[in-house]
Amino acid sequence: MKINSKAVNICAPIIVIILLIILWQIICTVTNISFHVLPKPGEVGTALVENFRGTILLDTMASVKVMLIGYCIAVPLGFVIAAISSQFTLAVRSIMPVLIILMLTPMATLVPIFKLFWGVDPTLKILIVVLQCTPVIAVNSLSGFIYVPEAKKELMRALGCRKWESFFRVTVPNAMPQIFTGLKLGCILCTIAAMSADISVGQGGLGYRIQVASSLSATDLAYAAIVVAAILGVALYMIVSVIESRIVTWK
Amino acid sequence: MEKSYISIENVSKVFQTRKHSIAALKDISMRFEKGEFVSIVGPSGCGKSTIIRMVDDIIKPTEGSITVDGFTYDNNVPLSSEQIQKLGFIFQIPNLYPWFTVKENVMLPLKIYGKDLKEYDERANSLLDGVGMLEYANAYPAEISGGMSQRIGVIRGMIHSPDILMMDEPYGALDESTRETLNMELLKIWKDTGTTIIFITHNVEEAVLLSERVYVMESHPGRVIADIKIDLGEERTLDLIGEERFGEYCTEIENLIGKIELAKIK
Amino acid sequence: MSDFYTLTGIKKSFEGKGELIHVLDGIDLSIREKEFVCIMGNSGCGKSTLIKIMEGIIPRDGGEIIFDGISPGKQVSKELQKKMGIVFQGDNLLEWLTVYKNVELPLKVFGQKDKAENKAKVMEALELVGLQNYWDCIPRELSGGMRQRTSIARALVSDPDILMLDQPFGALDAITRKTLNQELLRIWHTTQKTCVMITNNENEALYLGGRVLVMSNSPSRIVHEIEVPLTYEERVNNLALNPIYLKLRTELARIVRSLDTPRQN
Amino acid sequence: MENYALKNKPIMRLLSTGLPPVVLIIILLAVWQIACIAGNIPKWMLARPTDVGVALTADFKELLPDILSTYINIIVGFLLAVAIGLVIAVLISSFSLLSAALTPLIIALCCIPMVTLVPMMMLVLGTGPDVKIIAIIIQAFPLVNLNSVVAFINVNPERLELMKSLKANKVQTFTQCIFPDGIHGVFTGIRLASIMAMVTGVASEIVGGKAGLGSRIIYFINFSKTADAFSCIVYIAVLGILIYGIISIVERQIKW
Repeated sequence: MKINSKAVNICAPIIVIILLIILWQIICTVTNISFHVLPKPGEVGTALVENFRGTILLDTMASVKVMLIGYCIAVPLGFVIAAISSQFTLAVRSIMPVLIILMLTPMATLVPIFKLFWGVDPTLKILIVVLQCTPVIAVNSLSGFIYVPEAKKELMRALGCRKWESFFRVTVPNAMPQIFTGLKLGCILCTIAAMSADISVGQGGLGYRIQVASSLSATDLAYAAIVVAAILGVALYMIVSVIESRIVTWK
Repeated sequence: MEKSYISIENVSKVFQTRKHSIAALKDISMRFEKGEFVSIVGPSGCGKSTIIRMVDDIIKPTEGSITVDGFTYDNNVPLSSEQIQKLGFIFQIPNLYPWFTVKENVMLPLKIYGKDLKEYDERANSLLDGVGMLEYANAYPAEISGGMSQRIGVIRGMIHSPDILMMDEPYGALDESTRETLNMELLKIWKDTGTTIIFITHNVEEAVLLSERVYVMESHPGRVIADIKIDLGEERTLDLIGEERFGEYCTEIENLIGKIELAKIK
Repeated sequence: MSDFYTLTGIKKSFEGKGELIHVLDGIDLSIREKEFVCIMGNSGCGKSTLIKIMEGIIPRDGGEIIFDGISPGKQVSKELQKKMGIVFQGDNLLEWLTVYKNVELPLKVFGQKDKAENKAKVMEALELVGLQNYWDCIPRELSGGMRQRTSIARALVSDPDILMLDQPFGALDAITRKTLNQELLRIWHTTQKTCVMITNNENEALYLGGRVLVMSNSPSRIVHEIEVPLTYEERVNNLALNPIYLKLRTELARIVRSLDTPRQN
Repeated sequence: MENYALKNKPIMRLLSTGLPPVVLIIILLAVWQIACIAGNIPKWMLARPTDVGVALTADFKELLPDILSTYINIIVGFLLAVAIGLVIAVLISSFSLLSAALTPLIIALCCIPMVTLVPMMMLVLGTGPDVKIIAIIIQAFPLVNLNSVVAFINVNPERLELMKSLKANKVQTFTQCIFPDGIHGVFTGIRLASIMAMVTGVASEIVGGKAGLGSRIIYFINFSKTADAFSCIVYIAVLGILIYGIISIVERQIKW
């Protein structure tokens, strides 16, 4: 008989997570791997609870600040770049490849160089996040703006619509699914960029905490920070997906 | 009375959706003799496409039974490959696979049935030539027009020379002149091969022109409301359209389908 | 009655693979006010191009348009576009807008801000096509017939002087098509708008049209014209048995078939 | 207005697509050069394009082992990610229970920054290249998987119905209909995975690796050889263009 699919969709993943934790527990106990290499889930749990008030909360706040500010700059910036360049065919043909190259170049490589320029400064992390997310959002939005069905362009021409009005009435809504692909990718890259910037630049943040904890072989604290970083990444992705399901209702 | 070649006995079908269940077909009984050309006509949503999908064993009925050439379909007994190859299905949208050439599309059923393709190569070429499509054998579906892909869809349905040909509004999307040429081609194929043809269409004129018998159906829920014998003689040609009796059959069927008020359109 | 809309010597050619393809080669036609004219022709004869030129969607290479006494420049001007209601080949609705917002679109684009007035106009147009209680559905939730009726409502909302339809029912099944034909005739009869419709279906052209023009294959011109002297009452009740209609239909079928064989389709 | 004579000669077409981006890049480099000279920014702080050009040719030999190590690690990691992503996608799209259980986890997996795990993995696996490869695989395979599953599930219903009417078995249906129909969705996934592979690969090198261009950048910066550091970034960007370019070329071979 067909299990009610709603229930299956919720508890199946939970069951799998529980199985993974049990597996993790079994590996640790069976191979009695040393604490410094792979702590038991229980130990990570306790480390998370103990240190939550103190270090982990502070680092989380620092990382969240960097991620959100960086992301909230990258989204409009990417959108505007795509919007302006979509109006001129020459601009599209020249800017798109450059954006793709920027998208493919990991911005973490610039961290050591910028450190020379600015010294060790937290705003550097925000710059890295912006540089990593903007190209992805711009590329996806632009490819959404370029492809507008011919019939819809004709509709706007038939109504004698001005360029920018038809851009906002037809081109943007039509490109919404593509824009959200860029936004979801952006938030994945945002987490990665923020964490690697933390590790290279230091000055607080979850990435930095992981680096320090692992060098002091306080691996339970390090894993606790990793779990929080993972939750941050997933949370940001979920928020963007929920917003998408609200806006893109017609697909 | 002796069972006919294909018989559908008091079949009903209820589609379950999350919110509610739709009674698509209610107590349908139909029979088709061997080598007969029968059309099924009715408004969209009367379940005619569901019926031929049941004969082709794609959809299972909720109640009632379907017997084809003496074999009654049974939910847990899969059809033997010999029975499967008796059935040929032709879709409204030709849906040729763009990743195969025209000829590969035509040979697809043989590949699925595990036949030796070389054996049928000659037959494929002669069928393609029959409709003037041999020169397009190695072309890709993207390069041919709507009318041409419809012809390929028909040939694909009959490449394994099935005994029964089920056609779901094959020429619905074509303009008048192409549809008429393809109708004549279909009649020629039907005469040469003697296959049993079940022809679904919206177009009353097309049904009257082509078939020996017309089942008329109504929607909400799908029910058979008439089984009309069309005797306009063996030779069916396009100039039949102007004739008096042809017009009468069309009006009779159109009135049967009835004045559909505005709110009821699907 | 004065000629309301006249085209003289309309020419149009497109760039094919490296050379120019002439599609329209001097189209002349004139439409009187409140008249329903159907234009027929084989696929590829340029009838869609012609109506897109009349709608001001694509520029014409040569020839003159005189619309209600004014002759627009190369590009049909914005004021004239306000006077035209256009129904496209596909229903061409904006999937993300509700039926109400789709129908309201022309009013918004023409800058009519007054909410209450817009609401009245939109609901009136929706009542005309019988979709008043579907106003908050989105196109995905509607059937093909209902979507096309929404686009007819959208064309009527700005109370245009002329209605232009480019094979509006081409993609619909025969029975929905017949019903929408009946409805379009009723709307034309009640609103007395001038209508120009492109179609490839002979029955539809004779059922709706006061005059049926037939275009030759490209480079095309208007080669035949059939007057359809049937009143609204005659058209509405069982036209299929009307002798004039049957005679005209066989004649129109003969004309369309007599056009030299079109490209292999 | 594009004049059509230009369009259909192949060299002209290549020029008309290749030229604009190259011109833009040259302009950007010129602006960068002038800004450095005008603002007389010291060489160690921000290298000038000309110095980077010199550095590119000068230490190519010296950097070769690092270039090879980064290129091989990222390419191997990327290819494995594509393979794993595809295999799991095939499994998921044929068993709906598996999809309900694994898909949410895979979505979560692709949001987790693998770069944070690099220090941990190094404790276990040492500082060899396999840490980077594993990080790339875990970060990149979900994107291939998710896009492929979406493509396989949303197969064109009419084409699927043809397979049903021919009573094709699961394998035939997949090879003849589902996979070819979803191939473009798979390539979208592969393109996105290449971005993740590049970002994660280089980030792991910077965060902890010993060999590879990422760590060489830090080495050069410590000796304030900024020009050489930039040359490493150029080599990394070239790898990105290579992978992305090859994917697009392969996808263009698909006729449908």
